Amino acid sequence: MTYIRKPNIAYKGRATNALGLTEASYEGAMSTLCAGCGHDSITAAMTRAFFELGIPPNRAVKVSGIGCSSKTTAYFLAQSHGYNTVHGRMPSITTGASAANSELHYVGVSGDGDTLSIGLGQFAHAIRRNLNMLYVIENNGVYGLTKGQFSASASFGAKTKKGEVNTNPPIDPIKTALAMGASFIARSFSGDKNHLVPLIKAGLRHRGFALIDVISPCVSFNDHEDSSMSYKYAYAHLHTAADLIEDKETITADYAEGTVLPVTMHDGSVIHLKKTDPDYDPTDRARAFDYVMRHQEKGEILTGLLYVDDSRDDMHGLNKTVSQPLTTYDYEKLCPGSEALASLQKRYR
Amino acid sequence: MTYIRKPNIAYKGRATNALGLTEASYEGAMSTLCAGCGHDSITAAMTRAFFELGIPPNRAVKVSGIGCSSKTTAYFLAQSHGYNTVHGRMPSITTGASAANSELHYVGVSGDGDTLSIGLGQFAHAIRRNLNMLYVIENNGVYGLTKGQFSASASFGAKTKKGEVNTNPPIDPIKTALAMGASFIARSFSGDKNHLVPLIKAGLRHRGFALIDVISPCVSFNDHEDSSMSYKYAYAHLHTAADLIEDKETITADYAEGTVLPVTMHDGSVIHLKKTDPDYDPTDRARAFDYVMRHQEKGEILTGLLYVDDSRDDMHGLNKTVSQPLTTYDYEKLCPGSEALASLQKRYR
Amino acid sequence: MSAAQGRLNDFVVKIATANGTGSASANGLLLKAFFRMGIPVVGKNYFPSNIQGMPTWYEIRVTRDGYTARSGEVDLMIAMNAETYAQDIKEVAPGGYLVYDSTWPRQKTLSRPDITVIGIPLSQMVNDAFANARVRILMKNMAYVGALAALVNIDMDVIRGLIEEMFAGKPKLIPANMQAIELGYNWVKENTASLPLRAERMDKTKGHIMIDGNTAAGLGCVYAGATVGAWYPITPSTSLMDAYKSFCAKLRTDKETGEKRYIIVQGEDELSSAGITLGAGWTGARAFTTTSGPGISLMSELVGLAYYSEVPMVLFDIQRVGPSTGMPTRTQQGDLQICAYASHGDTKHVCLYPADPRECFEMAVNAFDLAERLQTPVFVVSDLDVGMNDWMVPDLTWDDSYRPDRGKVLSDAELEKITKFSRYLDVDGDGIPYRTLPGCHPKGANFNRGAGHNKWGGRTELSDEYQDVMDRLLVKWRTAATLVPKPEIVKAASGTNWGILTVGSCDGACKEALARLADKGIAMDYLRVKGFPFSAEVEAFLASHERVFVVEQNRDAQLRGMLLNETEAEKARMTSVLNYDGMPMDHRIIVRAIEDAVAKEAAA
Amino acid sequence: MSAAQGRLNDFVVKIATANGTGSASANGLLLKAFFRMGIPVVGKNYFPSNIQGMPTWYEIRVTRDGYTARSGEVDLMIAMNAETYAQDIKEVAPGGYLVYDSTWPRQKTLSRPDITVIGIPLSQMVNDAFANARVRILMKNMAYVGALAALVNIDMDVIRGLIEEMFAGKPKLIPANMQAIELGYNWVKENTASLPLRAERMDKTKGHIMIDGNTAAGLGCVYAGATVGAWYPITPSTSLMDAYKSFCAKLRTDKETGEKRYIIVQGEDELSSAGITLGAGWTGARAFTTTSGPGISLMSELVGLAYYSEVPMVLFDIQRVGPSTGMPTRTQQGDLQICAYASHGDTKHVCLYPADPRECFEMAVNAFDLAERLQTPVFVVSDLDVGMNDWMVPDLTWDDSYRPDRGKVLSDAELEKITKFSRYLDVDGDGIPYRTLPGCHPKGANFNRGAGHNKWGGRTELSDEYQDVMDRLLVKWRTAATLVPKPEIVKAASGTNWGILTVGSCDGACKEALARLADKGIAMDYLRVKGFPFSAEVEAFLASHERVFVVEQNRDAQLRGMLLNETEAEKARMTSVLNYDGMPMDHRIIVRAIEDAVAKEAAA
Ligand SMILES: Cc1ncc(C[n+]2csc(CCOP(=O)(O)OP(=O)(O)O)c2C)c(N)n1
Ligand SMILES: Cc1ncc(C[n+]2csc(CCOP(=O)(O)OP(=O)(O)O)c2C)c(N)n1
Ligand code: SF4
Ligand code: SF4
Ligand SMILES: [Mg+2]
Ligand SMILES: [Mg+2]
Repeated sequence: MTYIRKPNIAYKGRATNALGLTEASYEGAMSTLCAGCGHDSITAAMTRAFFELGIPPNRAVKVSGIGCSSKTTAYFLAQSHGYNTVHGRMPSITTGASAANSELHYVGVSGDGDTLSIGLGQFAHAIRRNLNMLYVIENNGVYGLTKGQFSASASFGAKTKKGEVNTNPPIDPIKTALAMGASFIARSFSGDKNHLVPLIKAGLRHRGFALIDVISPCVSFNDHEDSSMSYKYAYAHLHTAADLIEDKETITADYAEGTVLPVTMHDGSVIHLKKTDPDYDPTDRARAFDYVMRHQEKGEILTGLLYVDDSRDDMHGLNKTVSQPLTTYDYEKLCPGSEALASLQKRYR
Repeated sequence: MTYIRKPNIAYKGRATNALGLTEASYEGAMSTLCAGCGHDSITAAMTRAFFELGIPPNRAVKVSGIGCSSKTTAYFLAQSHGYNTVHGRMPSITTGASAANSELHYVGVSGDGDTLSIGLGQFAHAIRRNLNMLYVIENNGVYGLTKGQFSASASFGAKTKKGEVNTNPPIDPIKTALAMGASFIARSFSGDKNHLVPLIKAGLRHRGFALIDVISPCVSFNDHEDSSMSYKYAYAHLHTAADLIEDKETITADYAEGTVLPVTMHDGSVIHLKKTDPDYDPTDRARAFDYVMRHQEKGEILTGLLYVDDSRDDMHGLNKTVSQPLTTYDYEKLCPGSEALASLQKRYR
Repeated sequence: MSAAQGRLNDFVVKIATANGTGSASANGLLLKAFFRMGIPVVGKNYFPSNIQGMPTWYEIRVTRDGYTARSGEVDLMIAMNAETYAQDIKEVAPGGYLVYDSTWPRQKTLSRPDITVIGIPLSQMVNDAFANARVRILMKNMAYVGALAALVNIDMDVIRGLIEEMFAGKPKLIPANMQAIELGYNWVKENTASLPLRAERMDKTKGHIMIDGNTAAGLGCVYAGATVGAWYPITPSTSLMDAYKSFCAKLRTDKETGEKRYIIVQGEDELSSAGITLGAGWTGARAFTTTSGPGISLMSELVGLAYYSEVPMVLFDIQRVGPSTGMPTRTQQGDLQICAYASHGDTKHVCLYPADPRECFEMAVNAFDLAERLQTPVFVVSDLDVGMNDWMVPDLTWDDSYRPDRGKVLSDAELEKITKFSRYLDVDGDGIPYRTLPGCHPKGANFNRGAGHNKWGGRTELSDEYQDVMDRLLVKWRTAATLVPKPEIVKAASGTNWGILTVGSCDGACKEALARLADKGIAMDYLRVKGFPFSAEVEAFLASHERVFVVEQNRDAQLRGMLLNETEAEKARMTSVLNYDGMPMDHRIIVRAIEDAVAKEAAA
Repeated sequence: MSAAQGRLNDFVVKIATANGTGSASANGLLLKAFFRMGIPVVGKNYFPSNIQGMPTWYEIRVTRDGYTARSGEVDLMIAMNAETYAQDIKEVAPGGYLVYDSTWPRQKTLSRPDITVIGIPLSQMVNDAFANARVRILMKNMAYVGALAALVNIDMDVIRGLIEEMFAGKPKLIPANMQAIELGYNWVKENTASLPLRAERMDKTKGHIMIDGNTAAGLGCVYAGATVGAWYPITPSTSLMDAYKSFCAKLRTDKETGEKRYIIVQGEDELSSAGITLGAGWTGARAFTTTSGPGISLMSELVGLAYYSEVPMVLFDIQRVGPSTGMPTRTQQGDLQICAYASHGDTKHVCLYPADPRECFEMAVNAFDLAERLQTPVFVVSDLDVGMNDWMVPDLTWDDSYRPDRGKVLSDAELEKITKFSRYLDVDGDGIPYRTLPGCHPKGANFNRGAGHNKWGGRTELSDEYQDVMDRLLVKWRTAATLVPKPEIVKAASGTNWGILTVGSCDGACKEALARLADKGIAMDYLRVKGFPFSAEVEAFLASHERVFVVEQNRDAQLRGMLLNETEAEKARMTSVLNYDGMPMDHRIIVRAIEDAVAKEAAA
């Protein structure tokens, strides 16, 4: 990978990753979002996660829909291909991209409007196919780019700045993903980079559909008092169900019995979950659903890796596609040729 | 309601309902479906339920999408308005109809393809608005009208007649509805009219969104051996969680303690649920989800009224719409008139 | 025309700021100030698809002659945004002026000998006077208001009046704002002379209002008696439903109970909002949806269902720059053809084309009458320029004797009488069948479908039965041509067989072009299409003019294409004048095109 | 022409049965029997949108002259469906024949003096011979096969051969089927004379196959090297993806591992299948989707994204009768304009129009080359008639030297060399920019968007940068006109300045009409459009013919509209000949229209 562009001016120190790249090689264009927007913190976490995993930037692909959140794919991984598509269709376009080239790392960035309103059907069916991708919802409870209407994730009774009240119950991406059978389901908060970065890394390593619902306050339209998506509310109501422990050294006796859950990934490697609640089991879908609901009833925002099953086949596994990416297949291996054509026409006589 | 057309030839005996109508007044055109199609039994159950409830036929409205299932709205309630719309859009069109006239009884008929594939987003958002309607999915695991492709409700590993294998996990309407927050969730089987009719009646009486997922075998494309949606499979794997008890007389001591659950409807009336499993609670969403999953894991088809909450406001209640249907409102009460227009223009100077 | 001469009440001021700095209210205040001085104005907002930080511009044309388009020139640039300084200084007309914040040095390289540059230490003055950071940002806006007032001689009493209204709710803020305004005002008075660009009271705005088309259209929906609004947010249509909502909150909500005589449903997407509108229309409500290009694409299938099953619905398309996401905050007329022909198969749709906010109000009402009379979708095809910019129009008026035309809906009483109801029979020969509403007398029960049907309303796969209905829809189409609003026609003073034909927001620029051309001795007749299908007058105009310039704001000459498809006019007669760069049309483009043509004719 | 005279190898048999009774295989067998006797045939299937029980018809035209359209007349009706007996007997041409099952009495009222009615106790004979109910139903079909064989003199050895192939898998069934066939055959031989409608071996089918267009197109996708197929089931397009799937199962699946060198994704709807196709095309696969009208409406927004962000994708639209759900099992050309202009804003799309299955095969391949060369969506606009009916066409052939044209894709090696990659620069002056694929050398990294962008690929809201790209797309459009297949042109024997211009499945009927008109001394030139944008030859044909009859299968003259929009041709030259009742075009409609025109000319 010698040809990855090195940053001219090296800042943030000279720290380099396995590929000898600094974090700057994973950055993107200047953000045009509002100062303080939660989305920008997620962008930073993305940069960090790809840097730490040492994924060659040009092996990553960014796809997004439409919205402030969807714009952020331009703000990280400048050396990756990106596609800022149309509203709500990121899942299908990523499905096609992955169908064509199974080898690249696909990260889809979406918003609560982009995913839970116009894109709900595509979101659900990408889950159903266990599409091998990281799907990040930058969830702020409003339509930011269209100036603050309620989205489907706005909580019942929520008020806009202007005092309008939301009369619809929310659609919860976590419960939805649990019901649709997703194989990796996490929630985090844009304000907590240390919590978010490990989740992004785990999601990228997961084979199949990895969802991270990130609460990401909109400072322009949904960060006021009595908003349940504000920084203030989030900090006050976060409840971590299960943290990812980064370096194995720290997994020592100082964790109470049963609080550390090792999860084996398809590549044989193991990630360790530190559970705050011993009898919480992130491998039991029904119990996860129950657990999430109980905490919601208390008005808490449950974060962490809430459900994981890394044993399932992804779309290509289920389809039995050749491992070599279809885009790199020689035409000669795809075209049956003139003789085959002649013989197969016999049955049409 | 003297003007309801009486059937010329009265068959099925002379039995009449509260309106003095025979069941024939609730029938529709001849079905053009395949002989033995499960959908036709649901049509019969619809006819019976509306007849027994004594709803004036012209106060009912039938809306459907596209599919064999969606065709059935033509086969009952000939004296009601019906709209066979386009694929997957029945929920939004019914939302508009209900928005315009809150007084009519809306029944939406759909298929597993119409609802769980192309229509999933609209289905979920109709639930979210707690639209006051009965929503029936005639679920056969395939696209009947397009000749038997797998639908999103086909179980993992299911085989077509030709031996093709389904590689995708199913989307379960029940779990989906639970996750989306539906207020009335039931499942039944087209082969069991006695079970289905009371559910349809309860669904029609429910204020808000009432879902009935009816397993309805497709004899042409999905009734073969090793189909998990065949009559044979259904009969063998049905498990009733909670039955509706029609006449209150039968509610006597002969039911074990705690097995009969009275549910109060918004109109004050009470329906009685006979639970087969005492510690099953159809008013606890999380436990319902768990219960449904446990039985699915056993390959059972759980039927009955699985979740109910009749206390919630429907779309109009949430919107605070006037009770009088908007369609019948006098224009005079809607137009502010010339004086108002003159005065409100002051701020534009 | 050089900027400096005889510019009394006739000049353009453009203000360059950054998005989210609160300059909007300052700019609106300036616009209103001229208006209250009795001088006709045009306000155009060029904003980015962004919430905070990106460059944004507001352009005020002061026009004693009451033109309604942009002039295309900038006489005075208030360059508050260093980021766009280079671009802004370029745009000033020769002999024009530029004001910048001299608190910070500007790039010398960007100086222009042919304009006058005035540096005012706005930030410095404001920072000296105010402590709080956010307040400083806002007050800087007020400071340039004051400076401009002094430069072009705006009446300070008028400004004070506006400030007092603006802060009627928080009177405490009035002194600070006036102080900021005076900072700018006084600096100019003390340090520089006022400009030849001068404002002076006149009497040309009485009986007029300043309003945007979306607000007017929303109000029109209220007056039309629309009760169901279904939408999905999208720029530049959002403010239309917002307006409907706030008017209804005031005018359609029971004071005591808070009960609403309307319902607005924010759909989960445009397929949903179209479906809701269609379902409500089918059930008998006056229902509408508001969207822009991408939404129209998504609604296509349902529009086809409404056309073929003959259900009324009203769709507002506030056009923006396409294709795809395009430039959501720029204007274009790129959806003319998709609105006219949306959906697969043989479909044609009734369209109305407002040219200003007053027509938005009137056509909104008309759209519901036509949709119910014709039992078909009706598009109100507006655009960002008409919908979101500030237009001076005559007061909106209302005839209290107006009653909605609900079209051919059979009552229960009528149903009692008839023996059998047939949904798609052409009883009256106008191609319009009778319909019934859900909940009606059972005799009127009807099963509607998007699948093949015959004239009795039954399902069919028989060729002749199918074709019979399709042909009757063409009869209805011809009826529609007699019902849509007739075009606006302006005859040249002297007879001519050349004409300009246009649609919607090109109107102002065309009329200004007519005047300029007349000055140069080029006489042109004028026709502005107001509806589709085209009425007989359009056909006649085309037939009676040997050369017609078709002016529109899209790349592919979509209006011309529709004229080719739907009229007898031959191609050779029609010359396209196109502008599709996202800026509102201005007369110079039209004048240039026609002068070139004249020159060619002469050469030939 | 009367039915009875000189009908050797020139007549039409129509078989009326009920859906789901297994008659399809019997009818296919009959078609093949004629074909194997060396006689050209045309097979048309008129089936309902239903799975079981509704009426269905199969029409076999035996045509020694090798015409490819339906004749529009029925010489021999096999009326097996009592439900449609009345309609079926009406349809028989004067002097023709009708066979019915005399086991049950027919309605006497429906007799016709001008035709010969033959009652054969088919059910009775079959019921006597076979016990099982389902078997009886199937054998009744075989019985009418035998009867027809005797009536028109089909070679029984050919039939036996076909039966043996049909049941090669289950040889046990052969005797029973032959027995049933002989029941019908012998009854006719014993009880009636064979008809003047006679089949006799000839030698006109060698080097030909009988195939439907969807099968051929699916095969074309395999040969084109398409690896990603995304779809959502819809009649009449479903069989195209089914064909691709079964060919891939055979030809693209590793014998040992079972690994697939292709992937087919059944989307949850058409928005999804379009998105999948687009995403795969963007990533560098040859990807396609198959749909029909309603799907095109739903795909519009994504097609616009592909057009503007310049991503290759191939869409097969197998047209059916619209609008809306319309008649899903009837044919029409009602999507010509939506395919050409799908989506909001200024958009135009490349289209190919196959006229028969062989062209479906060839154009499928061509579509991928054009999509990648031009970096844009390409529609293969077929219809139910071409796609699902049985056509006799010359063998499909393949040039093994063919290699896909991947267009201007920069390799890593090329990227290494360049200093900076700009996505939308018109380097070559043909309007086609260079692209890179995800995963490429980082220098080629590109951020694609449907929002406004400049020629370097950056986001823009600047007028000139936006317009620059829009104008370059027009340059690309002109390039496309030089790359699409040239029209088929047939000159009349004698010179003429009248012509017929048509598209797609009208071809056969037009050519038959040309022959009939020539018989009557009316000479006409012929042009069939094969691609959009129209190539220079189309322009030339229109320019060189004073009168052109534009033949198409839709109500609104959509092809004519496109010609008006995109060529110089004047309206007055073009006369529409339209057929849109859902039945495939037949020559009589065209002949009548042109004869009328000739008459009018004479009168004038
Ligand atoms: C088809 C379509 N409909 C509507 C829009 C307008 N639109 C742009 S962004 C957006 C919502 C974005 O909300 P979300 O996904 O939550 O992103 P956020 O801005 O909140 O980060 C909408 C409705 C569009 N671009 N396309
Ligand atoms: C937009 C659109 N896409 C596809 C179709 C074709 N189509 C008709 S019915 C159907 C599926 C029906 O399946 P389901 O809803 O399960 O009904 P069923 O026939 O099984 O009762 C499809 C895909 C269509 N009519 N419209
Ligand atoms: S509007 Fe909200 S979501 Fe959008 S950039 Fe600003 S803060 Fe972020
Ligand atoms: S195909 Fe299947 S679903 Fe359709 S009518 Fe026949 S049995 Fe019923
Ligand atoms: Mg959001
Ligand atoms: Mg189904």
